[in-house]
Amino acid sequence: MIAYVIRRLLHTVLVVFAISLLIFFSIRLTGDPVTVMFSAGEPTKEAIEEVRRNLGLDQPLYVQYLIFLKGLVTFDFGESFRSHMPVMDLIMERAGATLALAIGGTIVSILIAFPVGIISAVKRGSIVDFFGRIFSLIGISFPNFWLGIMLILIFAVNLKWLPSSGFEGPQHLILPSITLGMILSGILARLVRSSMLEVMNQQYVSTAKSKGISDWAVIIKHAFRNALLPTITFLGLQFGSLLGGTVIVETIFSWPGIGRLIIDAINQRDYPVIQGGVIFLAVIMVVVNLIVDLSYSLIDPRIKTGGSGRA
Amino acid sequence: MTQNPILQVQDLKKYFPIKGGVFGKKTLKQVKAVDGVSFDVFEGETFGIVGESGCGKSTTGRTILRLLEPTEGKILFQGRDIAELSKNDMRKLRKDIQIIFQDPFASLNPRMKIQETIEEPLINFGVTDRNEREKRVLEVAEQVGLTKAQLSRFPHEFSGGQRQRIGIARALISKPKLIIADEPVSALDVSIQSQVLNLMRDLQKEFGLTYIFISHDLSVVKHFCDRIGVMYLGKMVEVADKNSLYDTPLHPYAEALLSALPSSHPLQKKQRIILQGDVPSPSNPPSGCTFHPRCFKCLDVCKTEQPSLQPVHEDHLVSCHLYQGAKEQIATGESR
Amino acid sequence: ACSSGKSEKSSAGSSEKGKEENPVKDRGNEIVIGVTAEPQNWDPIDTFLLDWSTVATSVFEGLVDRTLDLKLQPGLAESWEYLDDNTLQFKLRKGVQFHDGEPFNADAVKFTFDRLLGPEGQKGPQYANYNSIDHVEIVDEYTVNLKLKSKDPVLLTKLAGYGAVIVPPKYVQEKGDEFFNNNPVGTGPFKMTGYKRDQEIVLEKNPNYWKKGLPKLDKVTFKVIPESSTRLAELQTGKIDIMKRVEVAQSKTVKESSFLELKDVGTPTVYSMRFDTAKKPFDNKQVRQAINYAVDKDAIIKDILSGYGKSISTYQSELSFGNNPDLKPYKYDPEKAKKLLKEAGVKEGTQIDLFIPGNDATFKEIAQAVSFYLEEVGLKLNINSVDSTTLISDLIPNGKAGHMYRQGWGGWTLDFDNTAYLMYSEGQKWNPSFKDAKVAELLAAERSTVDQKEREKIFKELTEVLYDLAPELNLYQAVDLYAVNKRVQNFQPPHEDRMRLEEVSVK
Amino acid sequence: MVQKVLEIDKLKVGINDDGNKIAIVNGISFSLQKGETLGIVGESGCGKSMTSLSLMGLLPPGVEWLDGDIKTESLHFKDFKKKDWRKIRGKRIAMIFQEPMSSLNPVYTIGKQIMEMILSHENISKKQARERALEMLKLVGIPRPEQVLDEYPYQLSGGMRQRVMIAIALSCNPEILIADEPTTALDVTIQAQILELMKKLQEQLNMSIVLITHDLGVVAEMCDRVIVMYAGEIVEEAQVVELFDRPRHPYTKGLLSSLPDVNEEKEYLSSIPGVVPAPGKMPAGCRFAARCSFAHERCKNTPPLFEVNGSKVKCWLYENGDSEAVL
Amino acid sequence: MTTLQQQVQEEVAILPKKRTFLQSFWRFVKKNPAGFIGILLVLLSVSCALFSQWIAPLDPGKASLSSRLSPPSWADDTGKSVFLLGADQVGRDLLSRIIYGAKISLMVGFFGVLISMIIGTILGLISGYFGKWMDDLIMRVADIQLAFPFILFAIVIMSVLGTGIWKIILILGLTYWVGFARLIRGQVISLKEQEYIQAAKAIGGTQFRIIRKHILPNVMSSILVLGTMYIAEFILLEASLTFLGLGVDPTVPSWGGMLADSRNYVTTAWWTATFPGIAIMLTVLGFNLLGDWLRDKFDPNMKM
Ligand SMILES: Nc1ncnc2c1ncn2[C@@H]1O[C@H](COP(=O)(O)OP(=O)(O)OP(=O)(O)O)[C@@H](O)[C@H]1O
Ligand SMILES: Nc1ncnc2c1ncn2[C@@H]1O[C@H](COP(=O)(O)OP(=O)(O)OP(=O)(O)O)[C@@H](O)[C@H]1O
Ligand SMILES: [Mg+2]
Ligand SMILES: [Mg+2]
Repeated sequence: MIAYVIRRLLHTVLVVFAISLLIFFSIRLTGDPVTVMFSAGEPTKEAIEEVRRNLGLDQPLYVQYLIFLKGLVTFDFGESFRSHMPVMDLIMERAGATLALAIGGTIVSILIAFPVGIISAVKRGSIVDFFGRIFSLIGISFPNFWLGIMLILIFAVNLKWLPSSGFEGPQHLILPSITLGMILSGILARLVRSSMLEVMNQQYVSTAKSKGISDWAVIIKHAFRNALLPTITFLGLQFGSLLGGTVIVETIFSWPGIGRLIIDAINQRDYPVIQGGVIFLAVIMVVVNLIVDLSYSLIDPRIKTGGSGRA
Repeated sequence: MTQNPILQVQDLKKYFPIKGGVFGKKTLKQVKAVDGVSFDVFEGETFGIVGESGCGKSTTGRTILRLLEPTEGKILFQGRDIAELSKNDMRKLRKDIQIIFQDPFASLNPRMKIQETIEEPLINFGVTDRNEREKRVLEVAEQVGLTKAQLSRFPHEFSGGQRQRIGIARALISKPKLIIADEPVSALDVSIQSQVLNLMRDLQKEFGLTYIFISHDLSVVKHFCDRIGVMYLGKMVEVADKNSLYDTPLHPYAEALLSALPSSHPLQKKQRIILQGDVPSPSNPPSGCTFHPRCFKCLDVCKTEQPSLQPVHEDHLVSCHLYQGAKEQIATGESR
Repeated sequence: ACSSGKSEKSSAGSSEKGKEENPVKDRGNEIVIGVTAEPQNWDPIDTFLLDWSTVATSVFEGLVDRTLDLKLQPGLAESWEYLDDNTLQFKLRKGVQFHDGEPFNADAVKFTFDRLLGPEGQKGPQYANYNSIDHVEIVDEYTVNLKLKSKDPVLLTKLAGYGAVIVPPKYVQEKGDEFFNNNPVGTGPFKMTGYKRDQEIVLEKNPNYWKKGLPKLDKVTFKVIPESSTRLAELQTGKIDIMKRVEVAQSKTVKESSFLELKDVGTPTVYSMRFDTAKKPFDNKQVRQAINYAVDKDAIIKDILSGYGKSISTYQSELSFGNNPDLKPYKYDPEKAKKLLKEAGVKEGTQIDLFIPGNDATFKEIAQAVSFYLEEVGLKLNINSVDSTTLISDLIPNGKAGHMYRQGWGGWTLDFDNTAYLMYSEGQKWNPSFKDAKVAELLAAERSTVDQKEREKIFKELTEVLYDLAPELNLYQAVDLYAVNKRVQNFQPPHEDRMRLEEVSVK
Repeated sequence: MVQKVLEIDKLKVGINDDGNKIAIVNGISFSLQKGETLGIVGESGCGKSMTSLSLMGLLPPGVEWLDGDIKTESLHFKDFKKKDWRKIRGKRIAMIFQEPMSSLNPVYTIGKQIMEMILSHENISKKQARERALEMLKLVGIPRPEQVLDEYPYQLSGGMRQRVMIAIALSCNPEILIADEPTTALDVTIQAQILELMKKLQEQLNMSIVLITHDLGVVAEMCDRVIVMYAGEIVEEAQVVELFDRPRHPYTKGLLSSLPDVNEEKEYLSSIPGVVPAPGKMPAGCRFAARCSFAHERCKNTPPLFEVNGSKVKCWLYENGDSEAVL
Repeated sequence: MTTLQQQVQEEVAILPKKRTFLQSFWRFVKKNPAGFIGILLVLLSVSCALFSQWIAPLDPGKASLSSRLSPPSWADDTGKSVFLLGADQVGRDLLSRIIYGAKISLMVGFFGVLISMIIGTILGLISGYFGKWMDDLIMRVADIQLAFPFILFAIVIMSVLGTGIWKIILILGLTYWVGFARLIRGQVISLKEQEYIQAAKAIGGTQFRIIRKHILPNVMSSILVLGTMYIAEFILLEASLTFLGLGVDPTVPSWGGMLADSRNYVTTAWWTATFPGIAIMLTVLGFNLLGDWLRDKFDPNMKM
């Protein structure tokens, strides 16, 4: 088990290293941060060179890369070109908002998808199934920005029930969570449904029924508990990418999340923030993956992580 | 019977590694699926392998065909060591050794027409002429009792028995010398089972085939085979002529196995030997004789020392400490 | 045309919709302003962002101040005079305090400029604007001399700019740059008491402000709301009082509301489609002129911008010093355009690549309109919408932005010098290809004098030359739209994003 | 001892596809007596499992109870609501399935799974239920029962799991145990263990067993009475000795003779040609006729179950009793 | 052995019941209402895409600023062009643009899926079939691909290769191969153990032949299912890219572009954003329903 975790972490290191290379060189293909900084004013060549020197951009690329790598090892991604704040601080500042949104979105998607998925599977082929599926698909049939704007117009502007943006009280979390949750729930409901269908064909469900316990006990305690496994995997991975930020939802709802931080950094070509942010995301993704894998054993006693079990 | 071995298996081992360690490269444990199996198969005979689930029957069969790479040991087919052949030579050799699988539902590609399935070996073995192939397919289909109309259908349109015929046709078309039949009838209904067994026997007569017949059904093995090997946990524990085995099983395991056979008539009540405990795991076999924890005739020596497969009578080999004495007698009396 | 600060009366709104209730009820003596972004960084020497000035104008002050009408007036300096060509003397205002209680005096001024011109300042983009200053001499506690390296005709304007606002020496030295970055302290009417990155900035009244009786508000909160639809929703629901950057498309909604007011103001920013004169057929003046004739700029302003834009004849706004009001924009004359194209030997159906930033929905509409106009004169326009940062920092500087590209330019000094020099002088970052001997000569001449009369003359000639050379298709001068809750009194929209809030009050 | 615990009356089970009914089990009748073991044999797909599942009200989705009834002295299963089913399942009729590997829920401990059964039928505390579960494990001869109680199914071998299944099934003292191919997936030596155990428990608890299998050896070993099914119908019903000594229906005969016998040496096995027709594609008349070497004109009509010397045979050959049929 | 009697029996058994076309059609509709709706919606958008020239009432590129933002109208009182669904920001007929937009959206979906499918399938097959270091390598590359932000990737690609619809297609294709690769890898790993693959090996098949003839056809159905779902996703992604300023040329009528660029008119000219929104929704819904149906059809228990 420990060996397994270590092995996975070593893989993470490899992936992170590869990403560091990729990110470092690819963003340097997309324009010059100093030019962006001088998008007004009177940038003489010398002034630009000066700034470039001060930011360390005049050094040979490999030297810059080595400096970046060195920082990486100590979790020091350097300072933002723009705000001159340590990148790590900028990321950590947003951890709360990001986490809140990720949790909110996940909860909404669970609230929608689990009942819909379960009922659809249990009543497979019925009218309930039909409408359940259509309903869960609606969420993924709209572009997310459109969905977000519509929710704002309906619930904030017209009905005046909820605030439309910002990161303040819990009520501010509702609309962005619904937007994210609707999108997620489409896929999730589908997954729940198909896992449930699979599980309900299993012999042990018949066994449970043959014990004379109630239908819902069979469905929830026996079928659903087993159908949870692929669902948890999906949710875990999805949660990982939510932590990485969902730029559009964050933008629409003025949510100070990591996604927006990175997108703004990309727009400003703020190299340290892009690099730090992307590496941070990569690590989050891999770690979440790992946690998801490890958490299997909580739900399914059969899975002892170790040996050849790597997805 | 002319004693001309077509296949000699010598000390064959197949271990499956259980990977672990930091880079997943270190082998933590091994499943000793086949652990030092030796036997000869003679031309034209049917050699049966019986044993409980997981004892390594299929693995033995597949290793002989090198569908699995052997860990150790020699497999001499007509004197040539298969284990040494290059991949490509092995591929060519498969013309001569064929296999029929247990599950007629899983062993046919669901998306290939029967015609294509049966034809495939010919393509692989370089028969380029389409008409020639078509002719051969028709020929072999007729031999196994399939009609021309059926050739253009897909497997799901066939019953289990018919599918097994398709599998047999596929194995036959390259005119092999040896066919390994891995539980060819255990997935079939009784009434269909006899159809297939009869067909296999017909074909054996017609083409002088040699079979290795793997099964866990003792009555079927008795009916179909000439000589039988009993496997337990990756090892051959007894090899004998069928009558000799069924009349006087020597190994306690074989004895228990035969006694566990359900009776064929309600009034014929047998004295059963009920074995205690379960089949142990091949990744962690017991010390000494691997059967000793379940053995009802267990001696002290069994717990520590591995017996080896030795002849007790002519054509009756057993791997058990009980027959240590007998073995010595033979060893002095016979010169083999 | 609209003059600055004039507000549109909502004519239809009240009668059509009836009176909606103003959703802002008990906010007290404070306002909330919705802005698109914030600069992340409050250090004045580190920024060039308009978003910085929107907020920081209320926090920091310079020696020189620019009124909402863009007139220079005394700021922290009561007066100034050129002692000689290279010495500019300032008399400082007395009794001014920084928000932390530190006194404002000559030391602060010297510290500010030492910092700006020293290693700290050289890391940021502002340094370049002030490198005509050599150093600052303290004469006495309230008198300083700026020693100049070279003549700088627009220095005074620049001193009203971001980089030259005065910062508190003790505070900066003691707390360090990073702390200052996040907790700025100046002498302005408001002090920053709260800052949540990318969320909000809270300003509170500076009770010791040197202008008596000001500011009127107790508190101003800036909320960062990047998406315009959301910003409008916040305004409609009363969560904010002032919305910065109303899209033209949204103007109708604002006008129809009974409790909102739309305010528009001309900005120094002008939008053009600039030609890459190195590329055929745009190396030919006739072609460039033809395109100027082919496009009906007035129609674009009227229909797409709903009138919120002003026509321009050269690449500068009417607010710019050097603007030549005698020049009238090229008339819409497709026949003439066709003729010119024919003369230039441009074939019917010639393909032209236009690059525009993908995030500007309004300009996309304009680009399409231009495309139709060009089609009428037989040219085929391919619109490439690209990442705006890539466009400005990579494609344009490297001449990879097709035959035409959109560029907006503010000319922050409000002097054509800035724009003309950067756009038409050879080798400049944003001038990939244009060169002309006459233009170069005029630019050099303009820079060698501080005599504004003389410069005006030079600019007049320069604009005429440029008008004829037509290095760009000049489209319009931008008009900024602000939407304001009617409870807010005295809010005048700024020409250049620098909101002045000290006079603002609420009903 | 002739006390009927269950009577199946013209049971018809099938697929109802848009009112287009296809019978899988086509009107079968039989009864089960107290303490007896009734074997049901027949080829794969002939409806054995559907019959047993309808006794539990556990027909899979898509398969419906079309007609007929199942009765005990006081109950008509036909009128059952969901709740009524729940009351008899496990309590009066319990079931074990073919696949011990997948019959237990992988995520719950053995103890929990046994206790669930007990708790849902009896009003006792968890602690008591746990003790009962332990008792049951001991009863079915599981080694180290205390530990096994807290282990998960994956930690047990197939034979042990089947024992656990038996323990679950018997934990509420059902009158009837339905065993649907309980040993098919097990090794011969383990099969012997399980069969032995079932025999022992039946004697101890005096319950009735319906044993479904396609292994005639198992039938010979275990059963008192046998029902032979073919294509959804009962073709023969007889005491077990009678069936083996004097199989009457041509299908039964074929079945018996196609089995290889360890004690007998033959070169070829006799075999029944052809395959079982698929449900919905049943020929009119006798369903076995197409494969039957005795088939003649009469077989175009469906034969009734003729009673012959205490056995029942669905074949025209026995229209006039045994005599005529001995050909 | 096999009697004639038996053969006749089998022939009969295998013949399906005869139904008229209408009967079987009605049966299908009743059994799979969702699938039917899905197919209908997909057919609708595909025919819009294929036959836009003939279906569209007006030229989607023809604009006049004078008809800018005309509301939807049926009446033809002035003899001018009638905009059934209104006109857009530059005065083009919305209905015609939506019809033409189907072409772009479906192109993005179809070709994007094609590219990712080809890459993903090849890599997934290699990874699953050969295993070992190749598997490790490919799966690590997949991890990297997943951890690399999509938008940044889009910006990088566009700044190297330029913009345009084909670049968007390329970006989607190069990003989403991972989904296919993982799906196929998983399936291949379990397929490899299937007896018919073993059989194919036993009868002397080369590896290439086994992959091509035995493995590929058997993963095809899952590929198809995922493909339809990705088509839906790509159509939405094109819209999101436009929202972020990385979309296609605005003269090109694309649903995503229409929707993203008209979001500020939602309250003042509702039709500009509503109708493209509905078009996207219906098409995406159609593909999703189609995908669901295909999945149920091929394998009721397929997991994602
Ligand atoms: N690919 C493999 N990897 C690891 N272990 C394997 C593999 N294949 C087989 N084994 C193990 O090897 C042992 C022998 O398996 P094998 O399939 O040969 O048994 P068998 O005698 O054919 O059983 P059955 O009667 O169930 O077919 C089993 O314990 C099995 O779990
Ligand atoms: N859920 C279902 N829907 C439709 N038909 C079914 C369903 N389950 C089983 N059947 C059909 O019902 C028939 C009888 O099935 P059943 O399981 O009772 O056979 P069986 O005699 O138990 O066979 P086996 O020995 O293989 O278990 C088969 O032809 C089968 O195809
Ligand atoms: Mg096997
Ligand atoms: Mg069954």
